[in-house]
Parts: sequence; C-alpha cells; structure tokens
Amino acid sequence: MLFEEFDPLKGEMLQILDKNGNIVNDKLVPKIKKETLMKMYKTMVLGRIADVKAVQFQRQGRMLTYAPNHGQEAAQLGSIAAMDDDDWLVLAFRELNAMLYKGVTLEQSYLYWYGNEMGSKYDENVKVLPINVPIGSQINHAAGIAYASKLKGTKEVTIAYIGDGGTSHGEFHEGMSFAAAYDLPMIVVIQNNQWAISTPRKKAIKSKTLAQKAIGYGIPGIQVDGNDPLAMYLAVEKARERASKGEGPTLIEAVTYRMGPHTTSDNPKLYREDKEVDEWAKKDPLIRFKKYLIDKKYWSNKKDEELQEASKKEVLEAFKKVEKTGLVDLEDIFKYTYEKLTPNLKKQLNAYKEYLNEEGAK
Amino acid sequence: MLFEEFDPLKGEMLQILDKNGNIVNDKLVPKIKKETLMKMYKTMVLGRIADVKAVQFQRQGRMLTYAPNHGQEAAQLGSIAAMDDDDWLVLAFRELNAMLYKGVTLEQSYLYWYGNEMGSKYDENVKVLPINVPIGSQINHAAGIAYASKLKGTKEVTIAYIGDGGTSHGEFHEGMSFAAAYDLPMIVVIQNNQWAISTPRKKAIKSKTLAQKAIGYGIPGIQVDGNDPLAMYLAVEKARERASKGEGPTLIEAVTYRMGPHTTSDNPKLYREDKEVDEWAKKDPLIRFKKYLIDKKYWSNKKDEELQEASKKEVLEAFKKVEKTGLVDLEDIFKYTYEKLTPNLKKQLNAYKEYLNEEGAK
Amino acid sequence: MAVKTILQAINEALDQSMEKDDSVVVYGEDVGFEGGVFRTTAGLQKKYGEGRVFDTPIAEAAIVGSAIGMAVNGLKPVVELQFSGFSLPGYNQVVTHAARFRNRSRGKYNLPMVVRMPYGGGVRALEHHSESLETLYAHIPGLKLVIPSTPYDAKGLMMAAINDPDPVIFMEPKRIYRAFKQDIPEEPYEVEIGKARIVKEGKDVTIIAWGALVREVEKAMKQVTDIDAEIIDLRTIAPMDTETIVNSIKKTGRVLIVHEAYKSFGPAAEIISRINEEAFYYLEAAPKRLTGFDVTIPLPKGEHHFIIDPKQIAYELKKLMAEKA
Amino acid sequence: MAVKTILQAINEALDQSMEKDDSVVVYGEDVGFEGGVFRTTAGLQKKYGEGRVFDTPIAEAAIVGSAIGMAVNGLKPVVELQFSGFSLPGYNQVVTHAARFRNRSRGKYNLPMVVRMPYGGGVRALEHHSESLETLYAHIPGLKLVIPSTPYDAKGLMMAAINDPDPVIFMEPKRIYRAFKQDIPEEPYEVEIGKARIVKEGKDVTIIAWGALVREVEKAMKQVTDIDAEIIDLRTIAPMDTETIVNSIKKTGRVLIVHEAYKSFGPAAEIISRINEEAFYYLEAAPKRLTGFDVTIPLPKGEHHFIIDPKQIAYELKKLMAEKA
Ligand SMILES: Cc1ncc(C[n+]2csc(CCOP(=O)(O)OP(=O)(O)O)c2C)c(N)n1
Ligand SMILES: Cc1ncc(C[n+]2csc(CCOP(=O)(O)OP(=O)(O)O)c2C)c(N)n1
Ligand SMILES: [Mg+2]
Ligand SMILES: [Mg+2]
Repeated sequence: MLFEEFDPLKGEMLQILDKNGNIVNDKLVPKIKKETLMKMYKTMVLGRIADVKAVQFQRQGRMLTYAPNHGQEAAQLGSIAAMDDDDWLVLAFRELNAMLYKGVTLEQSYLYWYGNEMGSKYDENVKVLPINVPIGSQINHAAGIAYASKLKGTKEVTIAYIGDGGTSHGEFHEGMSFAAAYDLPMIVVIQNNQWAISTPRKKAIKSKTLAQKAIGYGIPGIQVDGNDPLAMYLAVEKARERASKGEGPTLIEAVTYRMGPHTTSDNPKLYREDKEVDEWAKKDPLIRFKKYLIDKKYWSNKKDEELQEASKKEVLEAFKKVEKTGLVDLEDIFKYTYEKLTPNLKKQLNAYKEYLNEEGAK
Repeated sequence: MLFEEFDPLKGEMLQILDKNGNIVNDKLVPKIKKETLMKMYKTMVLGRIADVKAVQFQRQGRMLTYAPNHGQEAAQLGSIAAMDDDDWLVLAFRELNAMLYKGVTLEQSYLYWYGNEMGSKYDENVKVLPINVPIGSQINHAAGIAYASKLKGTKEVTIAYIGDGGTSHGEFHEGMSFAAAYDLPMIVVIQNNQWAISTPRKKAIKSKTLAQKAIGYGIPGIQVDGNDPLAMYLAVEKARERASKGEGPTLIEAVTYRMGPHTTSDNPKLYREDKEVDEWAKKDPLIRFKKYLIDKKYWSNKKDEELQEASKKEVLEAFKKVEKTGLVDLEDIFKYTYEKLTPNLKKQLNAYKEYLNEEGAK
Repeated sequence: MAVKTILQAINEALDQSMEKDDSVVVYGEDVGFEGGVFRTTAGLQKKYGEGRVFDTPIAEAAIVGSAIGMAVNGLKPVVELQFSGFSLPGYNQVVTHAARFRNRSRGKYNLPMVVRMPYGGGVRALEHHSESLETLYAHIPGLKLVIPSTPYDAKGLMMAAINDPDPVIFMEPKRIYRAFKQDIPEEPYEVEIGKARIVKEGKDVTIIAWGALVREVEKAMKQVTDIDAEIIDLRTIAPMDTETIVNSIKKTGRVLIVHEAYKSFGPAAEIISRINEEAFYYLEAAPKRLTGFDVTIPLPKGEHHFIIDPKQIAYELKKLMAEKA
Repeated sequence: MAVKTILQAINEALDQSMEKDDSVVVYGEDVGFEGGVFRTTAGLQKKYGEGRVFDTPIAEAAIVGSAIGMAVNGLKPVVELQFSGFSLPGYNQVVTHAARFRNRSRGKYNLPMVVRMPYGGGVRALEHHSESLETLYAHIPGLKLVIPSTPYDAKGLMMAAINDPDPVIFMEPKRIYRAFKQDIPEEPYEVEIGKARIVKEGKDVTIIAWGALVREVEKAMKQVTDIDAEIIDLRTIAPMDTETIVNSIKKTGRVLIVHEAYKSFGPAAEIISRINEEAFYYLEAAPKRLTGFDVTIPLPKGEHHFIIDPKQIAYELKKLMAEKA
C-alpha cells in the first residue's frame, strides 16, 4: 500500500513532518511508543554532540579522523527505531546514530575513529557488523545474514545502510539481486546525502531517484524525506512487515544532506557552495523532531537543556576514556589473524620481540 | 515514443512478426533495405548451419568446444543489422551470427572454438572485440569505447551483448551506471535465452522483466520478441537514434531461447524438459523470417535450397581450413605478452627451447 | 573403505558434513539443481533441500560476500566459484573481508567458511578456465589455502576445512577430478590443514609439488630410477608447513619445486625464500623451479607448451643433480 | 629546473602528457572537479575540460574496464583508483582483460593505459588505506608495475608509463607524496620502465627497496657508517631488472630486501629466487628480507609495530653482515 502510493516513478517523496516540525500527512503518522520516541531523540542529541565534538577533537589533533553524520540523524534513527531488538544492523561507515541506538557505545565508536581495532569489538549481544569501508560490499554481508535468518526460521530482519555514491557499485547490485532472488528479510537504506566526497549525486547517477533502482530488482522502493524521523520510521516499519511475511527486501532512499565534510581530511569548500549547506541547515532533523516532541508534550525546552548538558558530559567522558587507551599491544596485531598463531607468525613475532629486546622500542 | 509505448512496466513485449511470420503490428514495420534484409537472412542461414555443424564436429572430437547460438539468431541479426558499418560490436560469447554479420569470418570463429588465439585476431577494419568470457565485464569495455567515440566526436555507436544471467553481475551494473552517467552512445542487448547454464532466469532474477532494469539506470528499456528480426531491428534503430543524438544508452531485452546445450560440455537434459524446448522450436526465427521474405517476394524456396547448399559448403570449407592449422607455435605463446619480449621471457623461452633441443618435442 | 575419485571424495565430504551439521550450506552457480558443472555437488540438493543447497545468480561478490554474512550469523557456508579464473570478481570480498573479519572485530566475528574453486590447466578449456592463482590467495594474511592431490586428502582436507574456524580457500585440481581412484574410509575423517605430506622419502633431492602435479612428479620418478628423490605434497599452501620442507632440505641439500602457476612472484618463490632463511647453509645447489611461464596460459592448441610433463620434470631433475656447489 | 614534490611531479607529468597528446584522458573518483583526494590531478579539469578529466561513479570495475575500452578506441586513459586497497573491485578487469587483450587478440588490440593508485602505510589512515599490494599485480603476465621513489623518477616514469604501449600499474608512495622536494627538469622526459636505479654504489652488501622505503634505507645507512652498502631502488617491480640485481650480488655477496608488503609470497621472495637462480654461488650469506608481517596492516594505534624504520633496517643489516657462510 505505502509502497504503491509512493511508487518512486510517481515522483512523490514520503514526508510526514515538515522542516518546521508540522505534521503534513496526518493519516500516515506512525504509532510510535513514547519511550521509543524519546530514545530516538536522546540518541539524536547525543549523536549530534558526539559528532560535532569528534570534529573538534580531530582539529585539536586528538582524534585520528572522523566521518561526520551531522544532518543525517533522522535517516538513521527513524529507520533503526522501527527495527526489533533482535534484528541485525549492517553499517557502511557514517552511521554513528544508528550504532548508538543499537547498543554500540560511544566509547567504542570513538575508539574506532581513534585508530584502534578494539573499537569494532562490540559487546557480545550487539548484533551490529563493524564499520565497512569498501563501498557497497556490506550489502552482500547483509544478504548473507538475512539468508541465514530465513533458513534458520528466526524472526530477525537485517537492515543495511549505504550512501548514494555506493549505489553505483557492483557490490550493491549483486547484493540487491541476491536478496531479491530469495525474498530475503532485508531492508536497505540509502542515505542519499547528495555527495560522494566531492562528487555530486546528480552528476554521478543518471536516474531521477535512487529509490527507483528497486524496480530493476523487482522489489519495492520508496523515496523518503530522510530528515523526517516519522517518515523514515513508517517506511521501515512497512518494509519490516514485508520482510517478516517473507515478501523480501525493500529499498529505501532517505533524502538527506551531509552537513559536514566527508571526513575530517576533506575540505568541502573546494567543491560546494555555502548556500547549499545553508538551505539544508533549515531542514535540520533535530529542530523538527524537538518541536514535534514538545508539541506532543513529551518534551520541554528545560528538559532539553538538561539533556544537552548531560550529553555533553557523556561525550567528554567517553573521549577521556578513549584518550587513555594509548597504543595497541604488539601481540594484538598478530593474535587475530587466525584462531591460533601459525608457526610462521610465531617466528615473525618472536624475531620482532628479539629486536625490541636488543634495540628498545621503536 | 517507441520506448514510452513499450515501457517495460506496462508489460507488453514488442513484436512485429509473429511466430508464423505474419505481420502483427503493421504500423511499426521498420523500413529495411532489401539488401540488408537479405544479408540478415543469408547470415542467419549460414549461422544456423555453422552452429549445428560445430556441435557435430565437436561430437566427433574434431572441435574443441562450442557455445551454440541456435535459436538466438534473430536477436543478434535484427540488432546488428540496425547498426552502421562504422559502429563497434562488443561480444559476450554466444554471438556467432552477430560476428559473421559484422565481418568476422567463419574461419576465424571456428578457429577460436578450435582453441587458437588467432581466432580472435579479426581483420584490421573489423570493429569487434574478441569473445569475452568473464560474464558482464564486456559492458564496461563497451562503455569505454562509447566514451572515446563521444569524446572524439565521431558518429560511432557501440552495441554490446550480454546474457540474462549476466545482468546479475556487478560488472553489468557498473557499466550501465557509467554509460548512463555520461549519456554514452551505447546499446546493450540482453539475450534473455531463459537459462544461465542450468539456472533458469525465472529463479535467478526476481524482476518481472529484464528490460525494467533500465529504470534503475534512468534510461529507456524495452522488452522485444528476440525471435522476431523486425522487432529487434526497430528497437535498435530507435536506440541508435537516441545514441546519435547524445541522449545516451538504451537497454533492450530480447526474449529468446537457447535451443542447444550451454556449450558442448553441457547436458541440458539434466535440468530442463524437452517440452519447453519443443515449444520454443515453434518460434524459430528462421521459419518466420523466411516466410516474411517469401511473402515479400524477396525470396523463394528454390533460392533457399541453393543457399542452404552453398552455406553448407562454406561451412565445411571453413572448417577444413581450420583443421589444417594444427598447433600454435611456441613463440606465439610468448610474443604477445608485451609489445617486446622482456629479458625474463627471453630467458624462459630460451631455456625451454634448449630443453626441446635436447629432449625433442613433448 | 570405498574406491573413490577426488570428485567423489569431495562430494562425500560435503555430504557427510551436511549430514552431521545442519549449519553447513552449499551453494554457487549451478551448484544446486544440476549439482555443479563438474557435478561435485550432485545429489546434495535432493537430499538437503533447496534451502541448504542452491543455485545463485552469476555474481561472485555476492557468493563470497553472502557467505561472510552467513558465517557471521551461525552458518558454515561452503561456496563454489565455478573456475578459479572466475574467482576474481569475488576477490574484493575475500581480501577485504573474509581474511579480516576476525582481526577487524578483535575476535568477535570469526568466519568458518570455505570457498571452493576448481583450478589448473590441462583440460583443453576456454580462456579463464585453466588458471593457477595460488599466489593471490596465499599472500593474504588471514586466509588458508588448501589443495588436495588424492581422494584421501580431498575428503579429509575438505572436512577439516569445513570445520576450520577460519576461512579456507579450497582449490580443486580439476585435471585429476576423475583421473584415478583410491580406497578411502567411508566414515568421516579429517586431514590436518597446515601439514605437508611426504609422498616418498628420499635422500638425494627434494621435489615439492601439489595438486595435479604431484602425480606428474611421481610419473617422472618412475623414469628416473637412479635418483632417490624425496617427494613432498605441500597440501596446504598457506599457512605453509615450512618445517617439513626445511627438514627435507637439510637431508637432501637440493630442491626442485614444480607448479603450474606463473613463475614470477609465484608460490615457488616463497618456498625458496623460506629455504634460504632456514636451511641456506645446507644447500648443495641452487634451488630450482619448474613452473608455468610468465605468459597467459594458452588456449588448448598452444597449451602443451605450457603444461608441465614428467619428461620435463625428469630433465630439470637431472640438471639439478649435475650442478655442484 | 624546478623544485617539486613527488605529487607535483606526477601532476606535471599528467599535465605535460595531456598538453602534448589529445588522446590522454584522466579520470577516477573525485579526480575531476576537486583534483583528487590527494590533489594529484589538481588543475587538470580546468585546463583540459570535463571531457578529458572527470569524476566517475564509485565503481572500480567500470573505471578500469572503461579504460580498456577507451584504449581500444584510440585514447590513452590514465585512471586513478583512490587507494590501492580499493583497487580490488577493479582487479577482475585488470587480470582478466587489461593484462590479456594483446595476447587474446594476437596483437590486434594493445592497451596503452595507466592505472594509478596511492599505496603503502605510515599515513595514520583508516582500514584499507595502507595496503602494499605489489604481488597481486606483479604476478600477472602482461602487466607492468612501476613505483617511483623520487620526484625525478615520478615524473619520468609517469611520462614513460603514459607512452608505454602496454598497461602499466603505477603505485604512488603516498607517504612521501609531499615529504621532500627535488630539482627536476621542467621539460618533458622519460625514465625507462624496467630499469632499476643504483642509489648508491657499495661493495659490502646490496640493499633493495622501492617507494617510500628507499628513503628509510638511506636514513639507516647514515646511521651505519661502517658498512658500504649498494642501494638499489627497483623502480619497476615487473618486469624486474634482474641484471642490475644480479650484478650487484655478484659484487657484494649479500642482500637485504626491504618492503612493506606482506612477507609471505611477497615481492622479496621473487627477488631472492632470481638471485638463487642467477647468482647463488656468489652468495656469502643467506639473503634476508625485512618486510611487513603476515598480518593485516594495523590501524594507526598499532601501525608503528608494522611500519619499517631505519633503526630496524640497520639492525637487520648488522645481523646480515655478521652472518658467515
Ligand atoms: C570500493 C571503494 N572505493 C572507494 C572508496 C573511497 N571512498 C570512501 S567514501 C567514498 C564516497 C562515498 O560516497 P557515498 O556512498 O555517497 O557515502 P557518503 O560518504 O556520502 O556517506 C569513497 C569514494 C571506498 N571506501 N571503497
Ligand atoms: C564471472 C564469470 N562467472 C562465471 C562464469 C561461468 N559461466 C560461463 S557462461 C555462464 C552462464 C551465462 O548465462 P547467461 O548470462 O544467461 O548467458 P548464456 O550462456 O545463456 O548465453 C556462466 C556462469 C563466467 N564465464 N564468468
Ligand atoms: Mg553520499
Ligand atoms: Mg542465458
């Protein structure tokens, strides 16, 4: 129904909450528990602060590098909140908010961007794959996870994220085709943030929408206002229903914007106009979500100030812990290559230790 | 116009000549010169005989291996005939008819399947890429050729072929996306012959048509009766017009059938019913094309008998020449690795010659 | 015991592994209904159903990448890439992910998965159907690369590979899929990954080979009765059993390495380097390699130049024995 | 003459090649408008237009595959893969096509194309941004693999690569993109592909390196003043300049090979094997390799363990000199 109504070829994007926080599509407002809404909002505030701070830390030379997701919070939180606890989350790399919502700690996230593999060792029960740098390849992992869920007869659904640029990659195509062929319980959210590093989505991709790529796979696709947490929630809720019923994957294009640089090594001034950024600033998901919650009497400005303070503290503390971690142990760079150290690796490790013994640390 | 009328989502396949050779869509009959029609037909007859014979030769242990294209002649000839002499042809591997039409000699084709690289050294002015075994990868070559044509400002258009199975490959996706992004003068013909070795198209691919994959790339797609040479001609003619005007690539799904085995090493009895093959036999492109030409008074049964005889002779002579070629020279396996033999290769070649001198041929 | 070819031995290993362990799944192009273009997986879909044994779209990145996802989510996938020459579109998944998930997640996610691929020449095939690409897999930390040369090892190594907690690349010497039979145990058994096999002890020279070439070496040694060669079947290319190699060289002082992979930057180079590192002062002659030339493996009408035969092995061996330090 | 970094030298080589020859085109992810994430192609789009210098979708198979098509159709494409770790999705095109078009078509189609990729560690980067994958390209017949270590060579080798009738993989040592400057000719010039450079003559021992590690070797040798080492910068990994290496070994009798690529099945193994084949009886000590460990190159907080520094080179060198046959 929803996917027919918002067939991407009809050219209408799903929006429920407009940029000012007003409901524009009353009959579509999804039923979301207060508790869930508040978790979404609190994560959004924490995520935003953590994001802004990470860039600052990096500028101070204290954080290695970072890929900001400022502006894309609703695309992530609206979608992840519609998933079950038992579902799988498959990341690209710009999904801090989705990660936090799903149980990855801020400390772990920071540790990763600090340059330590330990930052990808999420807690045992956290069903999240590590950040995936090779563009597009995560979609195939998601398909495999979903295949296993289906074969085992569990209720798990897998949600995976990818960027607009990533949809041109062969890996995306193969994963989508594979998932479609077996009607796998999988949802793919394209975070169309308009840019792939310096390359505008409009130039790199000919199709009018990214959602319509779904048609090529014979599955539903929908274009959603990615800065609207309610619209994102609804689309994913419906996609999850399909998945649960064995009807296969859904492709969701979240139209959003990357407010910051691609990563802290990138200078967007080289390739885009401030004007464009300013336009998108007005569509900030945080503004409209807060207004919506206040209108609903779930929230107040006063509470918000407290939350801001608490979140700031949390961020600073997480980073403090990360900064205490220092360097990785020598053994650790060997230990996880195979389950057991091979004789060859033992030799290499020992030879190097001998060198350190004789010559002192590097 | 044509591509809007036959939008793949409308579910109608373009057909002009039905399986009995009757015109079913009068107003769409393309204007094709008699000379062209006759070249198409003669190639089809030669191609059919060459195909059937190749399988026989292989069964006799005289041909190495062969991938029959019996049944798919119209898909190839209808499309290639709508191209200009100056256009480029990019092959998958099951396009004997298209190759012959475009100036590859039967002897060269046979020599390839006989197991000799010389069979891919087409004459200088023949703008055809060698047979391409890694599924899907040729689409990227086609995109590159088309890019060069566009940059140089020539009138060349590139036509590339791929199988139904190949459309699931990442290479197909990347090539299509790339060509679409720059509006390249390129036409891709999917020979949907219903099978990828033992895997039915219906099981491997979820989308209702393959033509609709075009929508994902933001380009026109059309499903065509691939056993109808006139429909194929029309679709490609229109696609070529688009390409020439700088409007970019078109995706054409030719619905056809692989009458023979995948290759001579394959036994289709293991995976498909004779009944299905029999049904498709009734749709043989040769039957309907011949009837059409006779109806048009371009052809007669008597002339056809002569042509059959002449073609048979041509096939046997070509193969006779191929059988005389024997083994490849030792130098030839070294000589084309780089423009010049490297010192390393010289050493390897000389050491081996020394061995042959001392011990005699293997 | 039952008399089996390598092909049948692999089929039995898959069958018994699936029987014992519900989490084993087997898939790839044409692997399901038809049982593979070589029929290695014949009968499995009928027995275990379409869920556990299935055909895929032609998409090697999806085949390998989905296996990674399945392994993360509790399955033990055994996937087939139709020929090693077609493993390359899946190579990104193997290198950037399969080899690294354990390390990336600091042990949270390990990947018990097997990637099977028929490899090697001598079967008079089309382009891309004859490659020996050991180096590409052996060079990557985190992968194991296993190649059997007998039915006994084929079954035992395959069962070990399926039970291995790390990703295993399993190259199958298609030239000898059906070339000969061997009496092998009917019950399940494992052959340890990482251990070479001494095919024949000897004192004059060490010959190292694997896959289809082990037999060619054996044939050669029937012609050269005056040399007492120690023949080692490497079986696992990575991680390599350096110890067995080095011990042998310490005894013989001479070594000939035979493989069909391209010579330069090929597997023999690594073996020679390890011998240099650990047994250099035992060497009585320069280590020798007899390998594929550094040219694209030719189509069948030129392939005889490329393929290594027993006569050539014998010739190189005699030259090696004649060399003196 | 003008003082330039490696990065500027490459930019100049591209610029002058494009200026001279209309058929040269330059493209890749973020290569056009921005001029590349490292800014190696900065200014070129402005000068030569969007047709000849352009941004692509994120699709490495399309980047390499389209370059093949362009080369067939009269252009000389110079493509960038953003990091060598991201070259793998395009690897199928490189191996199954770029390396083989000439041979497949028996000389009808040759491919004058260059595939550029920044490579190597030591830049404190994310995963997949630090790989040294020389082996994967050097092992494949039909490819040339070139790596400069100085601005002079960077310009000259790049111009030679663009004019080369065969496909050239051009790995750029990103760690030293901007590390130092050199006075290089302003006019176009070529440095011959396939020839090593003797950085410094010496008689005691041969040290072989390339890319960023040449400088580390030079630094090490400033610490070890009592050893007269001959330093060879390989420059072309394939086809390798065996002659220069062998001549050096015949003089020194000892060799240390230094590279950041993984050790096993790495480039040093091939060098050692060639030395074994052609200069074995001149060796006074076992050849030594100082390389990356056989583990995934670590993220920055562990990378210092992996990266080779001058102190380590000096240490290995002293050990090598102390060895006696
Ligand atoms: C296979 C591959 N090629 C290139 C890169 C380098 N790279 C990192 S991010 C990026 C752009 C991604 O754009 P998009 O998919 O839109 O995601 P976004 O960064 O906007 O979130 C590129 C090209 C990579 N990580 N992987
Ligand atoms: C990358 C790659 N994977 C696997 C193969 C093996 N293979 C050869 S043909 C084929 C099936 C092709 O099916 P389709 O694309 O429908 O073409 P058809 O054979 O029907 O003409 C396969 C899987 C290959 N050639 N290349
Ligand atoms: Mg983006
Ligand atoms: Mg087909």
